[in-house]
Amino acid sequence: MLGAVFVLWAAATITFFAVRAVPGDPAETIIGGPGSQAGEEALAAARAEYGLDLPLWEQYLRYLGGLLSGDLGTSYALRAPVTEVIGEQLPGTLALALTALLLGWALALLLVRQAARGGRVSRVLGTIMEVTAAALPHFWLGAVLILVFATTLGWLPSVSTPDLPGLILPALTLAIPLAGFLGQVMRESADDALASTFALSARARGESPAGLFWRHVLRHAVLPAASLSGWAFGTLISGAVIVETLFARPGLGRTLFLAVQGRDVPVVTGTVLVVALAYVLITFAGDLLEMLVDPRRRRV
Amino acid sequence: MSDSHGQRSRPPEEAPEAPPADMRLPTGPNRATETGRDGALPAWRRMLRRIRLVELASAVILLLFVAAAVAPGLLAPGSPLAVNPVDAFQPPSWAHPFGTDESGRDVYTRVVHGARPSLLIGVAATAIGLVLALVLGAAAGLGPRWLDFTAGRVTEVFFAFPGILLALLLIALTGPSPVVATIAVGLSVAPGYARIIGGEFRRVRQAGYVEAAVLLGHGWWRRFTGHILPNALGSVFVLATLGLGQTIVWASALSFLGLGTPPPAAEWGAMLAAGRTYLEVAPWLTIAPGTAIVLAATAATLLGRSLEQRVRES
Amino acid sequence: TGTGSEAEGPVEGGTLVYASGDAEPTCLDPHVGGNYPQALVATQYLEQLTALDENREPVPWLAESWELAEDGLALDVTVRDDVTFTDGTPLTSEAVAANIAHLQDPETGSSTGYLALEKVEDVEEVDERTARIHLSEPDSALLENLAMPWLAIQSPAALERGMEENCAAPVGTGPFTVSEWNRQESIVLERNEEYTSPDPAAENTGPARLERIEWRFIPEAATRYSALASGEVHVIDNAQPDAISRAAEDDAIAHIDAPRPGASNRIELNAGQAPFDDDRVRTAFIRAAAVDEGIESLFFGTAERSYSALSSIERHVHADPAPFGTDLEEAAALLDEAGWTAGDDGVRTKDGERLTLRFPVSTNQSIPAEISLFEQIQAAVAEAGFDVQIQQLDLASWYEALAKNEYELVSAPYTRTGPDVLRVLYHSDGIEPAPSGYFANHAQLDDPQLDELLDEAARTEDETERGQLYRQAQEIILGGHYILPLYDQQNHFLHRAGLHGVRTLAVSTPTFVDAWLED
Amino acid sequence: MSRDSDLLVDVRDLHVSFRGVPAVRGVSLQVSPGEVVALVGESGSGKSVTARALLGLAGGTVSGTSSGVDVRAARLRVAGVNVLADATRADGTVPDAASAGRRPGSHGNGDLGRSTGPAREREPSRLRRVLHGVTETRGAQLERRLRDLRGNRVGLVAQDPFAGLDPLRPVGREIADALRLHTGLDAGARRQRVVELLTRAGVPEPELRAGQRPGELSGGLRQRVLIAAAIAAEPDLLIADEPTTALDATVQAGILKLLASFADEGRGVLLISHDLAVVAQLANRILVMREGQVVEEGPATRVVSAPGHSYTRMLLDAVPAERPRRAAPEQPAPGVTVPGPDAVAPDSGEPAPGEPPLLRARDIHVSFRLPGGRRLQAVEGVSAELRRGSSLGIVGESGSGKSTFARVLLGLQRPDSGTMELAGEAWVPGPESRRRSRRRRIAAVPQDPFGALDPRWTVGKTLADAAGARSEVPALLRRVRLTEEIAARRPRNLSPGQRQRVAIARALAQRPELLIADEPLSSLDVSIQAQVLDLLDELRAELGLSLILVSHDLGVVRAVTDDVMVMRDGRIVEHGPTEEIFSHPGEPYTKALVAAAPRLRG
Ligand SMILES: Nc1ncnc2c1ncn2[C@@H]1O[C@H](COP(=O)(O)OP(=O)(O)OP(=O)(O)O)[C@@H](O)[C@H]1O
Ligand SMILES: Nc1ncnc2c1ncn2[C@@H]1O[C@H](COP(=O)(O)OP(=O)(O)OP(=O)(O)O)[C@@H](O)[C@H]1O
Ligand SMILES: [Mg+2]
Ligand SMILES: [Mg+2]
Repeated sequence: MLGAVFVLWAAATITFFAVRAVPGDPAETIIGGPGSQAGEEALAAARAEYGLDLPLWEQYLRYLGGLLSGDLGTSYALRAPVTEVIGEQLPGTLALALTALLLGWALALLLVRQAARGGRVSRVLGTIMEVTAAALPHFWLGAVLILVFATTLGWLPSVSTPDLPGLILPALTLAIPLAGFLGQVMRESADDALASTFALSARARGESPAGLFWRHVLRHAVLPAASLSGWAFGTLISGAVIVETLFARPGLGRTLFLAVQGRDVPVVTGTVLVVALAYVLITFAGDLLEMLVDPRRRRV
Repeated sequence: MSDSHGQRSRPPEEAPEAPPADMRLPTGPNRATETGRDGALPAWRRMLRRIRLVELASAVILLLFVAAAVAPGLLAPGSPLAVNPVDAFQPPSWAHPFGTDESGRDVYTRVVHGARPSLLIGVAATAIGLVLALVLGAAAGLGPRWLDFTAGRVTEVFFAFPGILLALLLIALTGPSPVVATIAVGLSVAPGYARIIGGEFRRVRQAGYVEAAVLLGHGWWRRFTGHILPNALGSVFVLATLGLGQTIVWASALSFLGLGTPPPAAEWGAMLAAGRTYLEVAPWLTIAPGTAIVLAATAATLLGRSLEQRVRES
Repeated sequence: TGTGSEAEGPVEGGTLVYASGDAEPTCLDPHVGGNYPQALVATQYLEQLTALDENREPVPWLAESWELAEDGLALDVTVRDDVTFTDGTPLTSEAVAANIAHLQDPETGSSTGYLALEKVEDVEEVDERTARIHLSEPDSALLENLAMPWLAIQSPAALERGMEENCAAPVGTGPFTVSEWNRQESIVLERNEEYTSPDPAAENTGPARLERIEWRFIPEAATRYSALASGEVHVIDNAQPDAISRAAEDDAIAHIDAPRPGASNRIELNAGQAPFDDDRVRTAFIRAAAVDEGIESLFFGTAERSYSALSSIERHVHADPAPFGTDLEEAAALLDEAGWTAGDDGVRTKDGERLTLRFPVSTNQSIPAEISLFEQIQAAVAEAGFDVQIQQLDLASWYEALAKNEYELVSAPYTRTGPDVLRVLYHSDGIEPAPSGYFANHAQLDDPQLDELLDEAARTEDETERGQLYRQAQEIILGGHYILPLYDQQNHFLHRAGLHGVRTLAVSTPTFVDAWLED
Repeated sequence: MSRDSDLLVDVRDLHVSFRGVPAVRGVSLQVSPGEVVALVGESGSGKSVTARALLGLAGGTVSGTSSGVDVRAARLRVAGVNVLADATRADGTVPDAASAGRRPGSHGNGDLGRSTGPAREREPSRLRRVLHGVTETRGAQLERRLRDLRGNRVGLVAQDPFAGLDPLRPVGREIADALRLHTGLDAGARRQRVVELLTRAGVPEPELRAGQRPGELSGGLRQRVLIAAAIAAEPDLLIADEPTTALDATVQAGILKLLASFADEGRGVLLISHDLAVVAQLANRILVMREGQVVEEGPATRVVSAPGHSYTRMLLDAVPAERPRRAAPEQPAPGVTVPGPDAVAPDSGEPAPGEPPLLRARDIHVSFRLPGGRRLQAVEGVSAELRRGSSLGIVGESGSGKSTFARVLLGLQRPDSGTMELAGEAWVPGPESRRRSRRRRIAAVPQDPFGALDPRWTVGKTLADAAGARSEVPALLRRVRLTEEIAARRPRNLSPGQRQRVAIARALAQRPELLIADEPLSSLDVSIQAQVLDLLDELRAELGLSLILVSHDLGVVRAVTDDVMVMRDGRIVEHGPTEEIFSHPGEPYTKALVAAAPRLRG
């Protein structure tokens, strides 16, 4: 709990100062974006309104004070409370990231399962598939998926829509590379489990290869990957920047990207805070899963 | 210290005082093969026989890439930057095996010359990520409680940052360059690696053989380098070989956002990002560098895994 | 079958889906800031006092008529009496005064509109319908400028609401009203049923035929085109060259090429510092930079080479290919003469300095084809010994690089109505950065004779005389090798062939007053 | 004997090799219903591989991971099922023409299971595997038939109790799996049956244990869980590979009774053990294996009373209980350990009167948390003292806290309370840094040697690391009766007995003053046990080595230790000089223990 608060605080602080350290005047963002031709008066007015004329440490303290009362500040560019901006964008991104996470897991399991059942050739093929999947850039994969499933086949919309069909392509775009990575991570432990004496016991008990996989190997394979859920979520957010752009999906990733580009400090820090919070929650869920699977972790 | 000494006295194939026949256990792995079907072959042929096709193929591919990185001019004598607008968007042909790009540059030449910067990004970013992760992971997985706690928090803060944000901030701070992209990508993959490595350390440190080393009075460092690291390294290895492809691709995502390796450098990620504009009119623009990335990563992974398996099974 | 073939005439109703590739505006009120994406969408719900006819002469729109004082220091604008804003406020002279005041208020943070009203001192409400604009100096560009969406007339009552509300839903007199804004996704525009003020070129006199416009933001060009091709959207802007060439083969898709007014798309050479303070080096650069073939192949024949500082649609445009011929040998000779000697790695040096040209490129402003063209120029001039360093930057960093004078080459679009844009871009006043660091004279052209010509032109109401002055000015700019014109600022729209009646207005933004959809 | 078709196991000329290295060389073996057949023999002689081959699992687990295994036989039928074709398939092996030529075809009984054109048959299967990565349809059918065999008609108790259970699953689930696979019981019934089975296998508190994971159970408990899982589906044939190595005498007796009752019900038992006493008690027939071959076979009584082969004779002679205590008790008088202050110290010269004992543990308490928050008191107020040069045995039922106590002494388990001193200096509790410099004075042989060997290190490296010099490795290996060739191997490729000897060699390598050995001999055949025991005696004599020995094998304890401590439920129930306790056990529990110890004769 305390750890989580620390993480949130540190993330917000680092972001706050980092964005401020970046060249570019936030006041310009406030009055019409970088390169605005506004006069000194306009800039001064904007600075005063957002407290940018105060010393940095005072701005920081004010920001922290705001945080404590649940106020993430006001976006420079959007002129709306950050909580509102994020509140609008979060559900879409969460839906996307979680769908992709689940899909990625499912695909990874399929890959591992496939490799666990076959001989060496299929293992090599599996590895190739996994590495290939892990090395597919989101922007390329997404474009190809659009080309195939939207433009050519017309099965799915190319522009993301709020309904399920609109979610499929973006989620797949995120899930496939993730699956490749998870699959590779799982493979290692899956191999060890397959070669173990308890697997022999299970086989000697009459367990089928499939049963062996689902009842024994899977648990061992899932462990290292489960501990990665939080991190996977993080990469999904990074990936969301690209996927949301590609599929014209409203969401946090794009908000973040645009905010960094516009030096919109409150939105960047706010988004980081939310992502950090989501990370903490998902890691917690991943740890729970891990503990569920592996009682050895419970004691530590 | 005892290593040089150890090399000499290793496989006791011809032990001076062979144990009495009735004490002998089933013979070592080499012996039967020798007397068996391979018996007549010279040693090097026997070595070759054991090399698996996968290993061979992977090694050949990697060698090619390394050759391309070291001496690109040998494989592709032309200049990767030579534009020729008249020749733009040529599909693959004998003159241009991988076609030409939007400025009429030869894609084959660019892919070959791209090996060095791309592999450098891949290797360096992965190395940055891994080293950081090893430090964090070791602290978290092995250190005393307070260090575990601190490292754990640091990792988490790291994690909580979407990797792309780190990259964007860094680039905004210093301007885009391959070095910054490499560092940014390295930093953003580090937390994931740290997590895996930390978990692996935690698993290994509870192992019986680590206890055995404690019993021998070995200090932390010796236990770490002798047992914990090598045994945790399996997964690190996987990460490293995977990282090669992944980091190149992450860097290309920065190029997609217009923040990667500055044009017109022939770097695979940047080529991918630039070529995606013409996905439909000139698919070869992305297929060629994409295949290069995948091949390099796959070959590294397959070879690495295969070698690792050998070490484990020998 | 069915209704609404071209022959049968317009159909009522329907929802048009527009996909914009531009960045989503952060404020829908184009007074605030003032960039092109704002103009695009604001055209649908806001209108201006003047419009431009096919000769780009100002003609009445919301202003019924105007009269310039003898001394050119006051302009009486009379607004129409039959127009009300969509919040019910009637259009009066007070509205004109309130809008100009709003634009000039520093709190608004207007940049484009603010600059256009530089010479306006104050607005007097002569009567209910007549506003008298007092000027500090005669301003021949004012009526042209009033046609820009960034100076659109909004309901004074709505402006009172404060910035946040006004940004979310500005109130004007346009054919549509803002009904919903789902950030990062779409803006929903509903038909204004009481619409009475179509622009002078409109064929439709009443409310728009379309019931609703869904204004979507689809930043990725390929996705945008894919959505158009599959019929998910009806219009896309920022159509990329390859998409346009493909669309030409598709009967279901039509193309509108509407170059933006103002400046042409050009590379500016920073003459304010070495090495481009030397005319010979600039000339050498231009001699070495071959662009024609690149434009042909990269733009698939959709862009035409420009030899002018002004957009080809502007009045008084002067194009001259003569200064832009290419000749590598001449380039080499010029550089030799200027003291730049060839180095070992092909890059010339002088006093130990390499002939390095920093070229910051904003990824938000340059499309991939354009960046590729820059790369080709980079390769071409390398032959002559120039070392061009293209730096791709985000917009803020890009402005930062300019403000710090860390560039030798730059390509900056500038959209505005009328040739007065030359004054903004090449008057020596434009070298001095505004407090925000912004300055428009990137070529850092500091020529008193040019300044005089541009100032004079801005004061001159007589079109012929004005034309003369601008021509002379352009001759200086082109002849001095300060810029390398490439093509008009590209502004292509693709739309489903089933959509009819799309036109563009003063700054080449599309209007859908006349538009209708076959069903 | 009964007709061939009735045989539960019918194996003729079985050969198994790993990557060309033969492990089993021409074994023939029959088991009839109602019969207990024992496989005894040297460690590493191929007993376990033979047993696994009966289930088509010679190479270990599933296809793909165990390539390089070659199984061939003239006949391999188990419970009426021809395992052979399946065995080859399930292992993913495809015999190649070259090695087929070397197949010893000495048995000309015309039932050459795999020689009837296997190459023709298997070619497509490989092709398909390449294409689909799945076993071909026919192979799948056979695999299904084999699966019905495994667990249902044949139960296997795998050898290593420490690795035989999935560390991530409650042990009750493993047993329930066997029921799920082979009976129609519903979940509730299965749960109930699991408890019954655990009870039958002698597991106390079965409900609680069923919910625990292997890591929370002592070695003996795990072994009983494995037995329970093997008998769950009431198989016709039970293959028990060293089923009692981790069990104390009383529990062992119970298990042996269980096996006997199994045979009485008309089922077959194939028992693998190095404990000749156990074998003699139970088996009808004994096969003695050595280097992959059967060197002697015959009725149990005959083999035990009149061994034909020299190796068998050697085995019998080596049984510790049959030897006089202390084969060569040159000088050492028993160094009394039990807190009798007047005890005389042994060999290492007269200790100075005030010299503290080598080891003194006082009032050690250790507890573990159980699922559900309860605490288990694993060690409860145990004290012990050990004089330099003397030896202490710890016996007691499985789960009584012996290993835990030993781990406390080693400074590996932090006690809840209590202290231990090493030669008068504080040892436990305290930071590890304070122990480090003295670590080499105490060596340990852990109960789970496999887990204690770094899988990546060769045996040679492990030993050299402990000894500090590579040059000592060959000598160390010889001392524990391993060939030098073992030095180049990794633990994974050793049989349990080989691993255990490596663990012993490592402990000796550090030249300790005190050796704490937890079941060091459990996987060793008696001949090697005897040699190792002799070695320990030797070291005690030469170097004044002190010894704490945890063992179930009362014979061994009696042979080696001066004093003995009997533990039960974490407490000491009795302690005193070994001979005294064994000949006149005071407590009823000790009495039962001593009485239950199997004897070779009588
Ligand atoms: N999977 C394997 N790969 C390689 N060699 C193996 C494998 N399994 C067993 N062996 C070798 O085969 C031989 C016989 O092993 P096995 O396990 O059958 O011995 P054992 O008679 O059961 O010995 P112990 O009494 O020690 O259990 C040994 O030399 C062992 O090292
Ligand atoms: N890490 C642990 N967590 C929970 N319970 C444990 C743990 N380790 C041991 N126990 C329990 O403590 C008790 C004593 O275990 P210990 O291993 O000391 O027994 P043992 O006497 O060595 O038995 P065996 O002869 O079977 O090896 C057992 O009930 C065991 O289940
Ligand atoms: Mg065995
Ligand atoms: Mg124990």
